[in-house]
Amino acid sequence: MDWLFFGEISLAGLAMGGLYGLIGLGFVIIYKATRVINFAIGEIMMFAAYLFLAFAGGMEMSPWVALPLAVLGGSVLGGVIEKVMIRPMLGESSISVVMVTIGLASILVGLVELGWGADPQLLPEFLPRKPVFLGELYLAPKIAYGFLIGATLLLVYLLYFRFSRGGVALRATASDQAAAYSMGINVRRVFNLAWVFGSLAASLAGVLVAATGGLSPQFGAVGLSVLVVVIVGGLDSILGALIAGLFIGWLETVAGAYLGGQYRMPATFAVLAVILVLRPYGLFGTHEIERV
Amino acid sequence: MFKRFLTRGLRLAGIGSVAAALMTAAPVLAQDKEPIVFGGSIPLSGVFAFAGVHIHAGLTDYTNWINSQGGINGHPVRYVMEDTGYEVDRSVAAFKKITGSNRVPVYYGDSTGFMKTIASELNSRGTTLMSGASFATALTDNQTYPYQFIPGPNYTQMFGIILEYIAMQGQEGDKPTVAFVYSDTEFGKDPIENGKAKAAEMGIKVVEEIVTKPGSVDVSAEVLKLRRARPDYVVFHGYILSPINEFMVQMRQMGLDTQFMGTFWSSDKLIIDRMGADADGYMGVMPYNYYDSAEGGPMLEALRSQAQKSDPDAGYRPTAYMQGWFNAMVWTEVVKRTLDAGKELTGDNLAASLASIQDWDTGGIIGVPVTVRDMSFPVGRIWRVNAKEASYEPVSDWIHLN
Amino acid sequence: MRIGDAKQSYEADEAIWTSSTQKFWFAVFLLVLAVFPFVADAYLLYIGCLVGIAVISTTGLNILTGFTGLISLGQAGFMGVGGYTVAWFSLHTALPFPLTLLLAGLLTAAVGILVGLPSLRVKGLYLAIATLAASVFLHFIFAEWQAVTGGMGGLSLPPAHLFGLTFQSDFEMYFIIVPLAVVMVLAAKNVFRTRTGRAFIAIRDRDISAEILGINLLRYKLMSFALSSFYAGVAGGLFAYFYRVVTPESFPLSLSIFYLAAVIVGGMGNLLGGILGAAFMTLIPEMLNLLTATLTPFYPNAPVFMSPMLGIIFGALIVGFLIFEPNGLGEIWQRVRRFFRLWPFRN
Amino acid sequence: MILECDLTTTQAVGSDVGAASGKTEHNKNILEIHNLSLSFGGVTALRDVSFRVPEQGITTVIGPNGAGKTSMFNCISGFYQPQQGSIHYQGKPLTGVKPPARAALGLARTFQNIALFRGMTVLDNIKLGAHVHMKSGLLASLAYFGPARREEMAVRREVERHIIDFLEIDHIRRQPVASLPYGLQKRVELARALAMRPKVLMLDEPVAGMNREEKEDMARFILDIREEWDVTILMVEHDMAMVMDISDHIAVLNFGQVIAEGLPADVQNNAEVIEAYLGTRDMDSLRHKLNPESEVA
Repeated sequence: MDWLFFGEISLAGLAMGGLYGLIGLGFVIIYKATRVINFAIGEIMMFAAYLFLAFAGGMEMSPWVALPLAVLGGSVLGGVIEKVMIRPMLGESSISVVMVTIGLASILVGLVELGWGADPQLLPEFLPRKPVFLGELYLAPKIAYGFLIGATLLLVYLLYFRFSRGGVALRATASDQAAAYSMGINVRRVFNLAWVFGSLAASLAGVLVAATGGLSPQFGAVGLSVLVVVIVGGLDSILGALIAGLFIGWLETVAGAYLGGQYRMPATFAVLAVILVLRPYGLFGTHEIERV
Repeated sequence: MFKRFLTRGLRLAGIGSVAAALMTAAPVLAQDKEPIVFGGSIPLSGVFAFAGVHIHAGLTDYTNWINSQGGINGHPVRYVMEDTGYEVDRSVAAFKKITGSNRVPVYYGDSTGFMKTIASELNSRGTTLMSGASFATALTDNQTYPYQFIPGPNYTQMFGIILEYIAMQGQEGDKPTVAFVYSDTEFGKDPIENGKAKAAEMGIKVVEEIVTKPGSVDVSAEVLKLRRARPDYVVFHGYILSPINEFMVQMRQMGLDTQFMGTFWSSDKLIIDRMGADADGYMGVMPYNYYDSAEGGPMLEALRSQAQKSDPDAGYRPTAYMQGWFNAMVWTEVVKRTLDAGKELTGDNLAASLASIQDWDTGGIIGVPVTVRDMSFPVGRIWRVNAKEASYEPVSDWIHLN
Repeated sequence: MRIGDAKQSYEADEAIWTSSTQKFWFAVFLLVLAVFPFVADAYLLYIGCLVGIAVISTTGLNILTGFTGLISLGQAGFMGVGGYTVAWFSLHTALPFPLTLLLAGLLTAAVGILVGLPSLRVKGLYLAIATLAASVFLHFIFAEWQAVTGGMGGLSLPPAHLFGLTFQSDFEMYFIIVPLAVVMVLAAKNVFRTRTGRAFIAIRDRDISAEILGINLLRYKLMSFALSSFYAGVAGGLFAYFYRVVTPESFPLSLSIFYLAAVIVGGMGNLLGGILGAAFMTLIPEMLNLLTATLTPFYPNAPVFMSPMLGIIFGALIVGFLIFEPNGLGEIWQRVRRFFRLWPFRN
Repeated sequence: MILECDLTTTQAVGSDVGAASGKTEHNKNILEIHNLSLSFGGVTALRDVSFRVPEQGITTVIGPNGAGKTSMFNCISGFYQPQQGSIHYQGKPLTGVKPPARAALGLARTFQNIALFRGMTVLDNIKLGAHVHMKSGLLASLAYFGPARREEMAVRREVERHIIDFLEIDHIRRQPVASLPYGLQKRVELARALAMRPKVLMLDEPVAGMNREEKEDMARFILDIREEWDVTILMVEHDMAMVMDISDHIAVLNFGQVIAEGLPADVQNNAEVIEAYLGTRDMDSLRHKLNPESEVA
């Protein structure tokens, strides 16, 4: 066995997994606060990446201006989605709400095709091209720097949720909606904030992923991998999303490298199936007690 | 971006206005003869739309041109199409609708899936000859698909042309090595088995074989595999753009001097437009001359002037446009031969006319006279990207497989 | 309340059509279905067959998702199992189509039971994701099990046959698809007149209480999966006979979402709604094409700008129905009927 | 006819508690709970609970909110698995018997927060109760005509004659349950439990949230059911007036433990019970006790 090769593959996988963790975080924030499973997260990522393309490519802004703008655009989109589509569904069955997000995904794809056409696109380069070596291990620069940017946002998020007022409100709402409400927390605002923050994480990840792999209206399919991540980690566990993100990213890449690209999805979905049978609420998720 | 969006809209408006004009223009040209209908399931939307709009433009412009030349033996040509979204069931619906209300001797199919699906219906009708966007190897099987042909080499033949080119580049006794990178789709897997057999036959070693999803995927791990296999040539198949760019950029970052090549749909100018300087040196196999190539010929000139006339702002026309035009050219030739022989326009007669094509001069669309073999045109040429000129330049002679 | 609909017997009271007016209109409907292929052109006939297949599949998904409350993203995969089963038996045996379709249904039901097994432990969205995993695995099998499925290239199969007759054209296939659709919808209707159907609905409404009231959850959830996949398998089998080609790309995830959308737009837990939803969703692209054709003379690049609209309309329908009309077309239909029953005395 | 008979019973019970309960005290116990303990995580819901349910009687479990009464029911239904102890039904342990099987054995119940199936009509809800006594499988259901229809019609006849008429709900049988007022919903739930042909009918707060008239109706139905259906009734109820009126046997739960068990009169005078109810620990039940009419769901 070529351990150097294995090391490099693993590193590439983990770097990608870091981005999965970031998207997973966006997913979990929304789920924790609002109990909505957002099947459109891949399309929100895509939308932000197209915004970046518009700002940095079409309008020829500096990528470092375009990136925050695109991410901001993605978060605004999240907030609008919550207001327009999710809020009217309060109290409906979770199946219905999920279907709303599936419908939303289709709408976003249509809008993107309308605005940018169906052609495949490449984002303007904004990450350094110099190869990155960790000891002897080679790592593609895009994913290395992508990982760093993603990890930074992740850190900021974790600190924010730990210490800020908004973070506390979010956590309180997540743990007990009724109690949070009675404590004077504006639960509706928190719902909206959760969508904004969740979409923000997804948007940044979207731009970074599109920067490495390219962009097209089919980009949203990456959401499937994220779904695996959050189910394996546990829908309501931030830690779970991060660990599962790294693991799934690694597994996908290793399976792809050693077995072939057609094994990437089956490999991760096999893990998903095992988790569903053994620990349906995920590795780190909370098991809810049912009552009659 | 808004500017580009706008120009794109205008360009498309141009295509459309021609299509509309055609409805009214055709009867004027009619010389009291029954029009000949070119039918088409065209993917104006969906994953293949980037090509579909240009295929549509190519077919439209050709129709206008041939009508300006007096049609086919005095029969005016009418092009009737419907958007399919690149979905098989909608393509079939379009076929039924168009063939239901017209007599359609020739038809454009938008995907291999559609071509295979419609085959049984086509065979039992025996009225229509079909070609289209697909270069699938399977369609050259005349037993199963007697009424379908390929407007160029099939994918296996494209691999053959590429491998012949590669073999020619080897120093004496020292054959280059090659790696195949293809997408996990029907399209992607089409020529791989045959390609490996052909390589083995020619003594070219396939040192690595990589399957990926098409489109936006992270390929860092696959690049690492190629880094170890160190092929002299990497042949891409089953992609439009991504992840070809990422393979090329990352492998060059590693300091590898691998030569990258691709088949028809991976050899559009889109690659240069999107990748810029990174595309330099990329090679593709192409059966038609590029719109902006230095080559000439009466038909190529006609194409250029017609394209210019229909949309003066469009400038360069992509390979999909050439492909659409060439399809219509072959249809015209086949219909003409059948009419000249005094035969009815049936599937069998049209197929026989197609099979009779030998050393046909395409007027510069293809640089050499072509001969139909097994319902395909097994000819092509290797082109290389000159990023500075933003164009493909020929690096080989025309290779005509036997 | 209608006059004179008091019933003499419980049998009459529990019939599907409780008034002679209803019976009359159903007879008219059947007559229209029977006459349709003789008057329709090739295009309409093709669309008619497509709607028939969609009705069967939507009814199956409605049983599982609409009536039993188990959301499934695996419908396309299940249809694929049915399609490949029919293709394989047609290529390797001389079985006539009723048998191959039955085998397709049964094999798919077996796969459905297997996929449904986690349903006791996992619920709601987790189950949806389990079915998603199933569809990923099924797609992988279709693409990779070369010897049986023909790999990515798929399988081409001979036409359906029975007693020496072959069913090849759309006209001939219509007489397999549509009667089968009618029978299968009626059979589903029957299920919901009996204890089995009540158990499904009870599980959807309150699964824990249902269990305490004597309903074996696993048994009935699996039964619902089996029944639903049987319908999907038959629909997939018809799909195979209809197109005579099956490839892994014939059954993409988007098809599963299409059927879910048909169930939602039609009305979850409403069989009639499901039929309306299936027809409506199948016809949308065609209606859009029609609109595009109408617009093109005035607005020449209509095709290019109208095409992405399909995705937007598709999504907007899902979202719009869920928010504004959660009971779907079925409910709208009821309203229209009520209106006409009372008209002109009330408006 | 029914009306007459139950009014007299109520009065009799009301005036002389001892006489009403006396006749059932010798009967053997249909349900015996032995040393039952149940906890969720660190929270103990039931601690070493034992009591018995005499056959053919009306046994009521009372106790303040959160005393573990509903948990008790859930253990008997088989929905919760107690960590310790056993439940004997007709002399046999129920350990390991799944909820649906318990229903088939004759353990029927209603729920504290009405658990009707909102997507079904009243009639279908009631018929669902007969589920365990029906046999049609999937194939018979698909075909309908034949065994399935025969069975459905038999159940329909039974439900119409013995339950819908009896509980006076014929006028609503076609209505979806969601549209019914609270009191009627409770009655439909009772009807559904009766369709299960119970041997033990477990009623979880059957009159909670009802007005006086509805409560009286419900009490009358309960007594009639006991008389006409040969059923043992096990009930959880807060309404002390009604409990004392119709119960033959009472068990008092507090903080997951049985603190008293016996005839209504005995329990009423038990010091610990008075402490539990009148002590300041549970304002809620005190309010119920002092002013039972004001209770709202």
